[in-house]
Amino acid sequence: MIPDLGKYGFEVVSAYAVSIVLLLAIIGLSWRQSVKQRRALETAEARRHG
Amino acid sequence: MIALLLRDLRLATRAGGGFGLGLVFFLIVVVLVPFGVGPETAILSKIASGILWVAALLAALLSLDRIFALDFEDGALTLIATAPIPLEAVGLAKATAHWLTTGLPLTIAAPVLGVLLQLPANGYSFVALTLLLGTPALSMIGTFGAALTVGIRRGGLLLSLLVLPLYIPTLIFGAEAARRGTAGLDATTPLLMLAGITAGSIALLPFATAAVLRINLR
Amino acid sequence: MSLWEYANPKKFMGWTGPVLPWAFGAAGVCLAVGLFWGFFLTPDDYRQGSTVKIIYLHVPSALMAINAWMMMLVASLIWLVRRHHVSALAAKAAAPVGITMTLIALMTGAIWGQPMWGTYWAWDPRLTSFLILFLFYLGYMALWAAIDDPDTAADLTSVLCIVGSVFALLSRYAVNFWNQGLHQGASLSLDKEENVSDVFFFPLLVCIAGFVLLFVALVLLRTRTEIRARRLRALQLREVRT
Amino acid sequence: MLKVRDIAVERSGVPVLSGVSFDLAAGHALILRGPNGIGKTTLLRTLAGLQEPTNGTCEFPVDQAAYASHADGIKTALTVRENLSFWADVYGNTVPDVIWDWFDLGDLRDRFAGTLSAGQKRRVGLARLGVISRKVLFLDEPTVSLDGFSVKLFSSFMRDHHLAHGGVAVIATHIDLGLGEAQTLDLTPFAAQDDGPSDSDEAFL
Repeated sequence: MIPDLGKYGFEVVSAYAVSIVLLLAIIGLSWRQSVKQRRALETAEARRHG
Repeated sequence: MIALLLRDLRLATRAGGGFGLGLVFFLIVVVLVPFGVGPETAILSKIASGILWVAALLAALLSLDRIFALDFEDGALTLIATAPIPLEAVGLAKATAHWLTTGLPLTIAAPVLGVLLQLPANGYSFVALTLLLGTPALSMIGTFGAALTVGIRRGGLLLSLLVLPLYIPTLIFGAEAARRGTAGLDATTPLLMLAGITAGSIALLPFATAAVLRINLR
Repeated sequence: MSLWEYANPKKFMGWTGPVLPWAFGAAGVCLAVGLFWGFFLTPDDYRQGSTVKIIYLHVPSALMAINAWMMMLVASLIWLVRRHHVSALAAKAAAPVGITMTLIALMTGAIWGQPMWGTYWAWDPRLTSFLILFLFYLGYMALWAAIDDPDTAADLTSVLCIVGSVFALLSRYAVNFWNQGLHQGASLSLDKEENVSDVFFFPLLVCIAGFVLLFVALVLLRTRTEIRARRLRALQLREVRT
Repeated sequence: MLKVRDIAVERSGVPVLSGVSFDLAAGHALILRGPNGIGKTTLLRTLAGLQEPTNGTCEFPVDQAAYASHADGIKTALTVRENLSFWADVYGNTVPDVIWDWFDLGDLRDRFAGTLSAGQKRRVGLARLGVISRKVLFLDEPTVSLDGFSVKLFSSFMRDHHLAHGGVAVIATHIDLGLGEAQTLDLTPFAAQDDGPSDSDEAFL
């Protein structure tokens, strides 16, 4: 099933690898920031109501 | 507006006014290049006009954050904003002052220093012409960038980062026109584009500068 | 209730909450299908061999890099004209996603060009204009970070985005003028029939859909984070004042 | 000459004052009182047109207005004469000779502003008001770092050469300026209610 990538197999794989790493980085970063911000807001709101 | 321009020129030529800043930096860069690239005439003469343009651009970039920062710190900018001069005219006056103290001297110094870079004979006129057409755009775009970052502490580096991409069209067309002129090719298209960008910047950027000054003086 | 009502922060948080997982899900599916289809099921190109498979990353990311800046431009205009906080925050949120897309386009372009050009970077005009776009993104994000007051920051970055767009366009043509260029012809063009052949075409469309959905999902997520940050700041300011 | 109706102002997004109203007939001055941070500077900057009020109106001949604060914008690399003639040119006037004795700057005329003391520099800043001869003045702490003698100079200038000629002035200061007949306005009652978030934060709460 794995297609024989011929002479430029390395190029194709490295391009995919780099792209996927960058995509995961931006998704991960955005997700982490979202969680951190949500938690900070919840504590602030809890303090305000509490 | 003229009063502001004359005041800025007088301030720049006074002690510590920063008049020679751009020129000295330009000299340093032009002198350093042969040490870095090597003295072979063939290489130097080929890249001479490009080096002169890049050095002129960096020299202009260097003296941008002085344009508004000094007036902002001692409150003069606020008083000028409440004076009967429109902020657009203030932007134009500041850009003209920067051009007269930095752009014009560079345009005159560039051919002189071209000798150090083995600039070919017909290159002198083209380097001077392209710089004459291009440096006003550098000053006007730079003034917009300076107004953008006037309220920011240590905004100098940020100013360079913001202005660098805005300078690229002027650099490409300016250096290309100079290179073609030096090589004797027909340089009218890049020259026209260069002049077009400069005209567009001078016509439109004062309004952006004024808007940004108003925001920063809020 | 006009469309602008939906841009009010509280309502925005409301309707984007449920939409978010669906957006990420759809993006994931499209990307998986598109990339799998493109990577495994398409034949090699007779000229470029297997490197043509990089098209499924390079073209969508390049498209998104440009469209992200245009979205930021529209959001900046909306902020300046209608003072809508969500559009300013959406522009701020889109910048990191845009810069990532630009990076992907740059890297995949360089890797794809390497076999033909012999080097990774041959100052090809289109790749160079993405390098310039990268600088614009960097400056835009740096300006946001350098200013404390959110409204002033939104105003200044909006003006920078508008002025920057004009110069980005100028750079695009200046770069073409400056170097004739070795870039492959347009893979996707509506007028010219010189389109990439069908077998490559459909997976490419799926990949593009995947990238667009991913962009939308990420911007929604990041905008929600920015709104929460602004809300936290407003609460803290109020606490300080009472 | 100066009518202010129900002005509300904010400082970097936070409401500071609201509902401020007052009238000033020609020839009168208004002293703004109130603790530091109440919004005196913000109100003066809004009246001078440097920022938009969040609501309310103020009517006065805009081309007759001028603003001055303790940051007097005097350039140290220029002489006193050059500084003042710059402001004269900007406002389309010439430096009246009488200005030198009004602010006792006669012998400092050609000294570089950098060599002046803080008090002398402030006097040059105030002399600017005389040079630009504007009818409506918004002054923010004009007498800061001024010695008693200079304060008297400034008060006599205000009384005899500004107010006497139908000028108007809104001054934020703690020092008694000796302008006996000036009205005073304590801004404390106009402080924005504490829980009122600014309209920009409002959207997020």
